[in-house]
Amino acid sequence: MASTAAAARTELAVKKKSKNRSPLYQGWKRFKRHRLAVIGLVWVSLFFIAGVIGPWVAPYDYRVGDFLAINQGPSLKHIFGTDNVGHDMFSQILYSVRSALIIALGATLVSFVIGIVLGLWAGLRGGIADVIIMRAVDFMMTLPGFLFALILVILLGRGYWSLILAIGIPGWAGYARLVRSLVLGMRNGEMVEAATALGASQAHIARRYMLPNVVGSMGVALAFGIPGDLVQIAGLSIFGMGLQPPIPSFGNMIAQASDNILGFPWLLYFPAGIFALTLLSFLFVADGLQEAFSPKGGN
Amino acid sequence: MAVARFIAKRLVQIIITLILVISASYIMMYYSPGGFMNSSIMATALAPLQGQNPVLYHQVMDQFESRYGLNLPLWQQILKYLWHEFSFDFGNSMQNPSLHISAQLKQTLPVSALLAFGSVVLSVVIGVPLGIIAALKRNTWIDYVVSTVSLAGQAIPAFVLAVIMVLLFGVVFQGILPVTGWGSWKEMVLPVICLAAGNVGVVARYMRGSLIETLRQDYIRTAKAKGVKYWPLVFKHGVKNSLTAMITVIGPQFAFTVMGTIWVEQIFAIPGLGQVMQSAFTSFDYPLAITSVFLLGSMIMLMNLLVDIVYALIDPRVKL
Amino acid sequence: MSDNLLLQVENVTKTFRVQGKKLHAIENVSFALEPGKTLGLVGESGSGKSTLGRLVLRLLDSDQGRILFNGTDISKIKKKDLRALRRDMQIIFQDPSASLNPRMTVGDAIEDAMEIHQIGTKAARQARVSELLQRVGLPDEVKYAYPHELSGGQLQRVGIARALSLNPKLIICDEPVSALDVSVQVQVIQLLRDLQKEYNLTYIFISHNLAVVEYLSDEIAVLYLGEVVEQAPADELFRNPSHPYTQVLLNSILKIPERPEQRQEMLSIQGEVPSPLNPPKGCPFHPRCAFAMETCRTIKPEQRTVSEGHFAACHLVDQAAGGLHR
Amino acid sequence: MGEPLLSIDNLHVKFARSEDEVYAVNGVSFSINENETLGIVGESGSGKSVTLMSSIGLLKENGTITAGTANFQGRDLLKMHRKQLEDIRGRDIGVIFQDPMTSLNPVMRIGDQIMEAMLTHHYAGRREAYDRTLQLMHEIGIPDPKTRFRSYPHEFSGGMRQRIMIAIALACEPQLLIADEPTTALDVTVQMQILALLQDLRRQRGMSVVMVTHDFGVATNFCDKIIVMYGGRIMEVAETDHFIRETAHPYSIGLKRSIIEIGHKGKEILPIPGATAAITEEPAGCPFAPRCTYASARCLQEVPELRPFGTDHQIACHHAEEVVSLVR
Repeated sequence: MASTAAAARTELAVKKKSKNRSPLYQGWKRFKRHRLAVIGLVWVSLFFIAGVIGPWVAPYDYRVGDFLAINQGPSLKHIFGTDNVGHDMFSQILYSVRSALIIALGATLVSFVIGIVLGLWAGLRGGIADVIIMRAVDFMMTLPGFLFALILVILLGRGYWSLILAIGIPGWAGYARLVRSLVLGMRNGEMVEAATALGASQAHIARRYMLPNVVGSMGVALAFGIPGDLVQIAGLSIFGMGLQPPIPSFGNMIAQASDNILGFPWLLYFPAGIFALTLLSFLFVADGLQEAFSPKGGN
Repeated sequence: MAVARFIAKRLVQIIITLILVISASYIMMYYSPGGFMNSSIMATALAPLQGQNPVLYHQVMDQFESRYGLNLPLWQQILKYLWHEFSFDFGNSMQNPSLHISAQLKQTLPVSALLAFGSVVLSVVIGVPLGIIAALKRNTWIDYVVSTVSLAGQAIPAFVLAVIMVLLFGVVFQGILPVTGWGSWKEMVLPVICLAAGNVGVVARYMRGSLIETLRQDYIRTAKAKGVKYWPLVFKHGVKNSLTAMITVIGPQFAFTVMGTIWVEQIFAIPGLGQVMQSAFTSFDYPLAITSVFLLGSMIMLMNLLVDIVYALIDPRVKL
Repeated sequence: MSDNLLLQVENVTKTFRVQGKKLHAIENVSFALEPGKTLGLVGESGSGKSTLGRLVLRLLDSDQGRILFNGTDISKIKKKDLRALRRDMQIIFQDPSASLNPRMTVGDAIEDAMEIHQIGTKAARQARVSELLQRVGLPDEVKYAYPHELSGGQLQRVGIARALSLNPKLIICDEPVSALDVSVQVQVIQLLRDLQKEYNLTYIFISHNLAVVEYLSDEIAVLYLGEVVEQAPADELFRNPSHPYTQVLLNSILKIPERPEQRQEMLSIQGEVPSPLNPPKGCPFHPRCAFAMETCRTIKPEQRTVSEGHFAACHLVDQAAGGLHR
Repeated sequence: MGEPLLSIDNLHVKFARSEDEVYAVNGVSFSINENETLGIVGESGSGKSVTLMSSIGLLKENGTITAGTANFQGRDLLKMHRKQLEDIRGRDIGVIFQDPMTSLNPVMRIGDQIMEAMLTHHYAGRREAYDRTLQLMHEIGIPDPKTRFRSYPHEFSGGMRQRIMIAIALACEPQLLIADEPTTALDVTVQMQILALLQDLRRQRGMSVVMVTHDFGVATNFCDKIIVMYGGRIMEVAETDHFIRETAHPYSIGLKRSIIEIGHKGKEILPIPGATAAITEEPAGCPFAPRCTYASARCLQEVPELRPFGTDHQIACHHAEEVVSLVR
């Protein structure tokens, strides 16, 4: 018996317990190699910080319009210039970051929660529940979420909460389908079979076996989801169904800019530029996460 | 033939989905606070008349309600309405009752369909080769550029790009391409480019991903062992297999693009379905809104059906 | 047959629904197992040997038949009481890395089994993990490693340690060594044999490798298309194979010749294993059997005794002659 | 025996991994003669498959050939341009791979996949290639070739797909067939069918076959000559009869002793201690030394070269003579 222990020892050079061997750390190492993802992460964090402290830092109150300085180009007083009512564009953008974040995160959360619940239910329970939920997913997938959002906005109105629900509710199908496929893949796999053989309850299996292996893919889905919702919010405003002015939002600013683009182009540069850069950063972060947690790349 | 049976099954599914969508929208609008679907709008508009000449007021109201069948019980209203929708008799717009909806949509639907279809075709025609090049030249600067550009394309929404286009071709390069209106093919160029920008990225990234994955498969090594030359290997074995994965992306992309047309039409002032829908929704004109949802939905679902059939033709493992 | 049987499987049948058609995975299988003994389940892919293993553990529910473990019919009891019984029955898989959670260290994976059944305190469990790792021949530091850092042989030892952690009575070994290199294979097989002696474990050893099954098993059952075509004590089966399929199996195995003139000719039987979606009528092997007669095509042969404890499902088994007339 | 068909000399292959490098092949030399079946045996990681795959240009992306030559019909395959190699692969050298389930193109008819080699090498016109494909399909045992020509791989079993692989490899009547673990993924009865088919086809065509396998039983019964490889080097080369009568290398002996066969019940099996580990530094001395019970200091520093050991038998071990006397 001793010979096998000795033999096993020679093959194995296992270092002491250290955090730098966990799959999470391996994932982070792969994420860091994706330079654009890191830059994206920096911008996204800035965007979040702006969202939180924005209103206190903003030089001007978004409601106050300086009638003497209507439609001025970028200047020391107004670094991003002013719009046709004299609002300082820089402050407007800072406020819009907050409103965009609140709605986008809220909507993504709503879609995510509904998606996870229904996805897990369909994946774990199977049978009719699975069939019904999957038909519902197909139904939601046939028409673009934006259409449902429009109808919901009419029903619920254009306040923060109604916009969160309007964009959030139609967005659940993607997350549900992803969770269901992940759960189904694992449920028939040997890892869950082995845990069941150990006598683990379904709750224990879901918590300790399924969840840790789902988090990665969910993170990627969320990272793609948030920019999607940002676009939906702006899209609603362009359509005239978004946040009602005077609450500043990227959609309204871009819509306003497009009306008098020929005269005052800077009205477009800053809001559209920052908005696009933010979307791009989210996508880079998502791309980096995919690289870090992609099943093809191993864990 | 299996394909015919498959199409019939799918058409039934589409019809059921449409019925559900329209009934759901109808019910939602009926109970929506804006008095959207009952005659309250007309009642408020005619309130002064009620005071002066109640008889005339009631006559107009009855005539209005019967015209739109508002006095029937709800489920009957829905059935009647569904019957009209599916027989393409869309009735009249509520906002300006004289205007016949189907006439209005006859000119606008083809415009949006053309824009959406054009942009999907463009994104495939450009996206697929880009994806192939990026996959073959993996981890070189070409791959880096294509991946970054396609991500950027995805990041800039159609409406932002549209405004930039208006600025560029309206101010800087004035006169080369018309920035508003609709008529010859010239007006189509800019909007289609704006719509396709996002899609090209998605198509290219998917194509790149699935081709890289396919070229790692064992049957590619078998083809090499047969002495198959480089390009036939890449196309006959590599691309053919990865097309199936890529096609599944086209369906949802078409739905996404159709939404894009609404915004782009507004910025480029193109008389498409988007414009009609926008005014219908903002002014609570329910017949026009529901009909546009009906048309848009069927257009997207028919496109998805087309994608599934093409997928089944390419991949023999898929039994219809 | 002594009565203190650990496991009795009686007329178990299992079918799956596949695209609307019925797949006959297991057809009316019966066997019994005494404590401390090993039953070898041999058969090619599609024979249903893995499905049978999972039926015994109630990871799959059988359509009919009884499975008595220590006297209780586990195919009928509710899921909740089944969990208590799980402590006594465990399983080892062919691909150990697929059965371990990639996000859990090896130590946690072994400890999790005890945590599920709230055995002992945290410290007691940690000690038990070290003891188990040492027992299966792995150094103690392995408990900090993640599955992707270990070799196939080491992962299989972790799988065994985890199965042992609950002091089970029965362990199903589903092709435990097929994916390992030759030199590592032997080490794991010896480990399994030593553990059986030390803890009086009962094994059901599933494999397509007849030699390994012979080496470890006291009794062997040969499966073809979901049915047990022959069952006998190990040495009896190899000395006197009495079912045409068992004979074909034995002749198809290429041994390293002792002497040059013993090199085997490549002679093979015709045909392929029929699809379990529509198994042939009568004896499942008749389409490929050299001795097939008209009765074989219509009537399904029942188990006939060849000698004490040796059964074969073949019309040609002539009880008197003690096996097939060649 | 004429001039050897393929002779590989001093082949070295390295693989670059994210953190380190793996020395897969560390100086391998052997040759294959006409109308001969050579068995290359070894555990995983021994470099047996890499040796052959690199010689015909099928090396994975992260692999590089750092030294050596591979002469085939007077030309060095390793120095050839991709286009020239493409002409040889499929026409003069056929290849069969291990896993039939993934080695065929799922969206291409099997008839076309067999015909493709012939058309690529202009071996025959389209009409003649079609007839030849049907004939080949019949020869390898596919029922009703005319209709099955249009079937797709997913409609066949593992055994049938391996037969199709053989038809693809033999389409242009190659002189050499490389079989990389052709029956490892198959059941034992199906394995016998495939080996029987390969043997008949080989005898009819006088074709040379190189069989790469980890299964000693398959090698010693199917092949005329055996090469045992470990850690990217050749340990022993012998005619099969000599190999059976007297295996001389400690690794081959240890391996034969550790294989469980029918009739070994109750016999004590001695496993070789430890396991094969990837070589990540410049190899010095005999690769098997760390696990060899007869290893001496010399084995650790000096690489044992292949040297004759009786007729038709070569060995790469400093202490072969002592080992054999101890074991006899």
